[in-house]
Amino acid sequence: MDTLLNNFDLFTEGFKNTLILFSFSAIIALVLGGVVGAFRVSPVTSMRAVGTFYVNTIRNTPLTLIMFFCAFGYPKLQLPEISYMNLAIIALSVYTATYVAETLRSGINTVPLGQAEAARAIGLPFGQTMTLIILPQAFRAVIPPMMSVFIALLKNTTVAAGFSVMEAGAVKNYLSERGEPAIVGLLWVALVFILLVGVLAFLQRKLENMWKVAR
Amino acid sequence: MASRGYRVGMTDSESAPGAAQLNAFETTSNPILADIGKPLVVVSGVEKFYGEFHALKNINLTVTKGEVVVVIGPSGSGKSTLCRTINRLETISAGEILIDGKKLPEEGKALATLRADVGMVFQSFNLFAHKSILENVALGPVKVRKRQRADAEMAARMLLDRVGVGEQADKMPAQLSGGQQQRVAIARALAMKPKVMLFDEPTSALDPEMINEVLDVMVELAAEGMTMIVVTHEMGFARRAADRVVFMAEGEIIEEAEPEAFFTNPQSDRAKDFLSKLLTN
Amino acid sequence: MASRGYRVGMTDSESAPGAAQLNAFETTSNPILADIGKPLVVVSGVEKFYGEFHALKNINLTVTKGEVVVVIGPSGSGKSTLCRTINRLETISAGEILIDGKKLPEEGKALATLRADVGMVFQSFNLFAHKSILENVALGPVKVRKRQRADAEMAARMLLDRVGVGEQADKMPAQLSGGQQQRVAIARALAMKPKVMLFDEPTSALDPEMINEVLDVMVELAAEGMTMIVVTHEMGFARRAADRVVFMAEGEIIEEAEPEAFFTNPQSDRAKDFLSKLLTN
Amino acid sequence: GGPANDGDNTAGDSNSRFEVAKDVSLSGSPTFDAMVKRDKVIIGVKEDQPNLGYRDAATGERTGFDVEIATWIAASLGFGADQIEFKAIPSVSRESAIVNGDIDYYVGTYSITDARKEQVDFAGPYFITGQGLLVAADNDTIKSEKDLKGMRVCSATGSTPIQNIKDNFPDTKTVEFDTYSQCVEALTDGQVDAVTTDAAILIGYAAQDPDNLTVVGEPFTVEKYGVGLAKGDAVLRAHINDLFTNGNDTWTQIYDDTLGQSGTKVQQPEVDAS
Amino acid sequence: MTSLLFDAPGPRAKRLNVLLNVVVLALVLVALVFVLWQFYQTGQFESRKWSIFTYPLVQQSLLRATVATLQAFAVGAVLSLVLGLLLAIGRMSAHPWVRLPCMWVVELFRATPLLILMMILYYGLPPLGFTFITPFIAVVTALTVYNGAVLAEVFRAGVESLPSGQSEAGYAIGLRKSQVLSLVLMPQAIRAMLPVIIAQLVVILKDSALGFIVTYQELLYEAKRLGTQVQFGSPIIPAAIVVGIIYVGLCLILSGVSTWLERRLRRSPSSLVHKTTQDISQVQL
Ligand SMILES: Nc1ncnc2c1ncn2[C@@H]1O[C@H](COP(=O)(O)OP(=O)(O)OP(=O)(O)O)[C@@H](O)[C@H]1O
Ligand SMILES: Nc1ncnc2c1ncn2[C@@H]1O[C@H](COP(=O)(O)OP(=O)(O)OP(=O)(O)O)[C@@H](O)[C@H]1O
Ligand SMILES: [Mg+2]
Ligand SMILES: [Mg+2]
Repeated sequence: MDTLLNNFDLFTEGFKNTLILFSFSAIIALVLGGVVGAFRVSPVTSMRAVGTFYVNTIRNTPLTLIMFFCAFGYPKLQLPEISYMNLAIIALSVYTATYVAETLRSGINTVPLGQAEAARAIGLPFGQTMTLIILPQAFRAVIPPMMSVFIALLKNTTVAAGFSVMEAGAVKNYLSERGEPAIVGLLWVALVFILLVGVLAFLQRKLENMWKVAR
Repeated sequence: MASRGYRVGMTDSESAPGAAQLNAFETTSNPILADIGKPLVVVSGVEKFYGEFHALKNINLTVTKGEVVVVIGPSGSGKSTLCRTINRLETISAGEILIDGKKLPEEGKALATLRADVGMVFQSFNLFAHKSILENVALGPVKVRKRQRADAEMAARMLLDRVGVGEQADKMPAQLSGGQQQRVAIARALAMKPKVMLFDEPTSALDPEMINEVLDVMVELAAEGMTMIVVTHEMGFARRAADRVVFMAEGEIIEEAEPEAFFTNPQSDRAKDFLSKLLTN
Repeated sequence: MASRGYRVGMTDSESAPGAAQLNAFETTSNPILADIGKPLVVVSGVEKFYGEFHALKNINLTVTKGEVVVVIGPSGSGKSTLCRTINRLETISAGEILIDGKKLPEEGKALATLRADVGMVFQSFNLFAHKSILENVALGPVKVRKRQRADAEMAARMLLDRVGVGEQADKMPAQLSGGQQQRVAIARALAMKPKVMLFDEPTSALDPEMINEVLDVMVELAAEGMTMIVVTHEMGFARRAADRVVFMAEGEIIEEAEPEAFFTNPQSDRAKDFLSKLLTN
Repeated sequence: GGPANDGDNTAGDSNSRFEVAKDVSLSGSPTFDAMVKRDKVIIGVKEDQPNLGYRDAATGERTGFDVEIATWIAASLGFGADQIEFKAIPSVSRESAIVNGDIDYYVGTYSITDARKEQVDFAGPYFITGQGLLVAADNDTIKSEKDLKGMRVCSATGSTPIQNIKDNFPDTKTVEFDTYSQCVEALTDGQVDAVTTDAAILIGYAAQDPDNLTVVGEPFTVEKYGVGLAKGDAVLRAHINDLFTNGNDTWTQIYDDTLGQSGTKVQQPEVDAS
Repeated sequence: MTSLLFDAPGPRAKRLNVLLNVVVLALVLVALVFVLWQFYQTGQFESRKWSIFTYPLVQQSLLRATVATLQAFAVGAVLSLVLGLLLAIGRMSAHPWVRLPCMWVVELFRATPLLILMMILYYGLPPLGFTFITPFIAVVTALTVYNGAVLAEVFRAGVESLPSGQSEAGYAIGLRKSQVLSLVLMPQAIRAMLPVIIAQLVVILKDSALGFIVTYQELLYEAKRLGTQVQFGSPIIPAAIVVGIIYVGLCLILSGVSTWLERRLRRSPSSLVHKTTQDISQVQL
């Protein structure tokens, strides 16, 4: 407890940055993933190919390597300067977007074939079939797995600790500079993560029950 | 795979594209009887391939206004496929389909408009799971026919009453029994005031006691003069309501006849075999 | 919710726990006829709740050796539930079930042993999807009855021949038609040499052409003296094979009678209503 | 050790200068017992600090002042160059590597501090330097530590200099990586304005890339480099301290061959036996 | 997949598709040219930066790093599968004193970031006297407990995805609970969840890259070391590209194995091809 109280500044600073990383990455990943997901289910071959290529390469690359590229590779390209925090957000977003895209895609796949056919059979055009019938149902099916994606994102923010972002995963380094035992700080960090994940999981269950489409 | 121009079966009349723009079925009144007998659905020389697999082989079929055609045949014979090509849920590989004298459009608004004129009832009901019963029925009229929501809902309630599920209007589909869901699905199709109704095994996913409540609605619809194409195994329905029975096997129309003639005296061996299997018990 | 001690229906004989340890059904020979008439399954005062919902209400039913009892009733009336309580796939809230004079064990080895003596055939076949047909049938004898694999497979092949799917022994379940799968399921149950067989709507998931091939196997089994409890909507089967028809509605046994008597002259209004719904078409 | 240790033995004949002691016995030193048992000494070093602890990725050759000191100690313990396994350990995991017994001792710009003494023991010091600043050669604004206000300063995670910056230069933004080379990369890429750590290290880098990098100002702290040892191994500690104290001109030779090439003259420090 | 969302295209739709194809390809081309140009301009294609990979020693060390990565992966994968199976069986136990602890273990380890687990093992435990913990042990143990917990849930979801009739049919022929689990449910659950299981194995392979933070000298560690070699012009981008290709290659091989297995299973009728597999797959990153 002393470790926590004496170094409260470190913990608050660390988790504040964790939450910043988390929320910005989540939003960007959602938008980017939505676009990629749309590409993935598009009837246009080249769009599907681009979507598939993006998902397959990024998903098969460790997040750590993507962050490595962003933190050390990007600055070498003499493009506009970006802070390490923002580079970490970019890496997390690019990585998480692939999972968002796949979740959206499988969410659409959970809507039974018959739903789209029935919509077409009463004369709804493509746009309305999507907006009135498919997406509202897919959206509900997507919520639980999407929350899992966000839970994973939350945990993945710790990887930024290796790339000069002072977030929860880096608290241990600062603590050991202050001569605190690593284990105590790490256990506190783990505990806070377990709580945060618990909150998200609770939310997930709540939303799932609220939105479930009875079939 | 162009249509080779010869016909199988008995309905060889070529379509006579008519000016009949009246809705064949009004939910509140009986159909205009004047048009009865004009060809409404004309399927000619239709071929369908799934990759290598030849699912429909030179299908020719004409359904006239007010006619009720029952399609039977063993599993996998292409009954569903035929039914679904008629509102282009499946594309065809060759041949032509005319609805009320007009060629089936290939896409876009024209196709959507045509589909609105062709009601379809599926084996698995396919009610929109996230919308209430009332919304299911009113959705088409509001979004496709651009009717006022209030009007559409009023009409929907009347239709639901007619098929006997008026009480359930505000429930969700999952809360209804299969028989009730299927009757809602019929109401949903009727709400579009279609010229022809397609039924693809509408009772085969139902518990036995519920089969009749759905068949009763269909019999009534037939009696009121609706043009219907019905894929079903219910021989009782075929006997009571069909004008014609079409027997399919392996993607071909093997036999067409009046129900009594077909059931008592099938011509082909395959039909005999099929019927004997069905009727022994 | 203790059993309230009164009985509905006609089979009021209390179970007479017998020493009959002989298998009622030998796959190779006819059953020992000497035991015929002794109570084999005795259900008394059984109540079943799902939460608040009262699914079975004071059920009393005795099935004697060699008897074939058909259970009918509308959907949700508790037929499946009753069937499943008899080998404790569902627990009961009150009452007692005796099989061959012994109380149904609650768990563990004793329960497993009892279940091996009660064959069950499900609506959806439930063949083990990852095992071949032969393995499906031989699994029970090898793992439960501890027979040699070679012996068990030989016996399994004979049983498969008997139900007419001997050719398919080395295929996987998914490669068989529904009718064939259900016959395998019957063979799988028979392989355990059960004292009684439970059938829960064995034909209602089948395509119409396949129903008879399954019913034929069941009729034959009945003729050979197997004790059977059959939930079914197939009135033809009930007429041909049943010794007694039990009619259930809303969790209660409403009526029990010989098939002819029941179908021609049902006593209760609910049975009349139900039969009229089934038979109109 | 881990299965994929990078322990190439030092190549080259610079090591042959240390006479390998024979029949060494250090009774009461568990670390030494472990070395003898495996007939090999495992030394933690840096491998990305030119002229201090450096490993040429292409040739595998390890060079630098710390490497020489480490080899000298090994020789005094009876282990020749072919019995040394070097292991690169970044600053942040030095304590755990020692505590875990992954390495026998650590020679790599390891400043002696009280906080670290809680976990490990130090022999030495064997070198004294102070914190300095490395900036881009064309940087006109930073001339000494007084100009750090508002600047982005990089150093290694868990190192003394970064802690010093945080404590005494609160208006400075800190950036941390686990090796100094990454900081130097960040400096050349313009992601940071200065790299700070011990001047000895910075000089090594500046000497590698004199066109782009330069060391500015005077050292503004005092850092004493020690040899990191498992806590409680007083026998080994005393042995190394003796070596440093009675090594005659070996130390000076090592210095002249490595860091001394930069031109700076330095005296060998007194060991702190307390 | 697409047949669900889109009508079979008519002539106009086909023309639109062609147009969109052209536009997308053009955009991709532009993006590609921009990136390559930027690489070229900043000297990323200079031979000096790539020549480092021509040295045998460098190639050897890359190979060694690849082996280190694969070692951590292989040991972690096997142990995770075993642990996952045990935890899954434990969680499905009828006895609360088995079920509850298993449940807690699964929930706790799933909620803790893998990196924090590794740090606890490598930095946290040794001062308490657990001095045997090498980077390898830390990496493998963390991978095992984390992925074991995840896999436990996968196995459980697999069992729960099976139609309840499968277990009932097992009970009905007199099998005991353990027999039903081992003879009927688990074999089918593993088949049904195979794609998810392999996806999780890919995760293990990727997560082994976190090992560099606890100084496990695997591929990423090597990339960092090579990337900061000043005499080769700090070839960080070349190193990242090389290591990236190795990772993507390894993961693709694994995913390829998965697709191959899946296709084989789908072709052989022995498996229930569960449409739901994808839905139940808990996405783990
Ligand atoms: N999308 C498809 N791709 C490939 N083959 C298909 C497809 N849809 C149907 N088929 C095949 O076409 C044939 C005809 O199918 P169809 O569904 O029309 O038969 P059916 O007569 O309706 O049978 P059932 O009574 O079982 O519904 C079958 O052999 C089926 O396997
Ligand atoms: N596990 C359960 N939990 C709650 N209610 C249940 C459960 N199983 C069955 N019920 C309810 O118990 C009642 C009897 O079900 P049962 O399946 O026995 O009916 P049934 O007569 O076999 O009907 P069907 O002909 O549709 O198979 C139904 O109302 C059903 O909803
Ligand atoms: Mg069909
Ligand atoms: Mg039932």
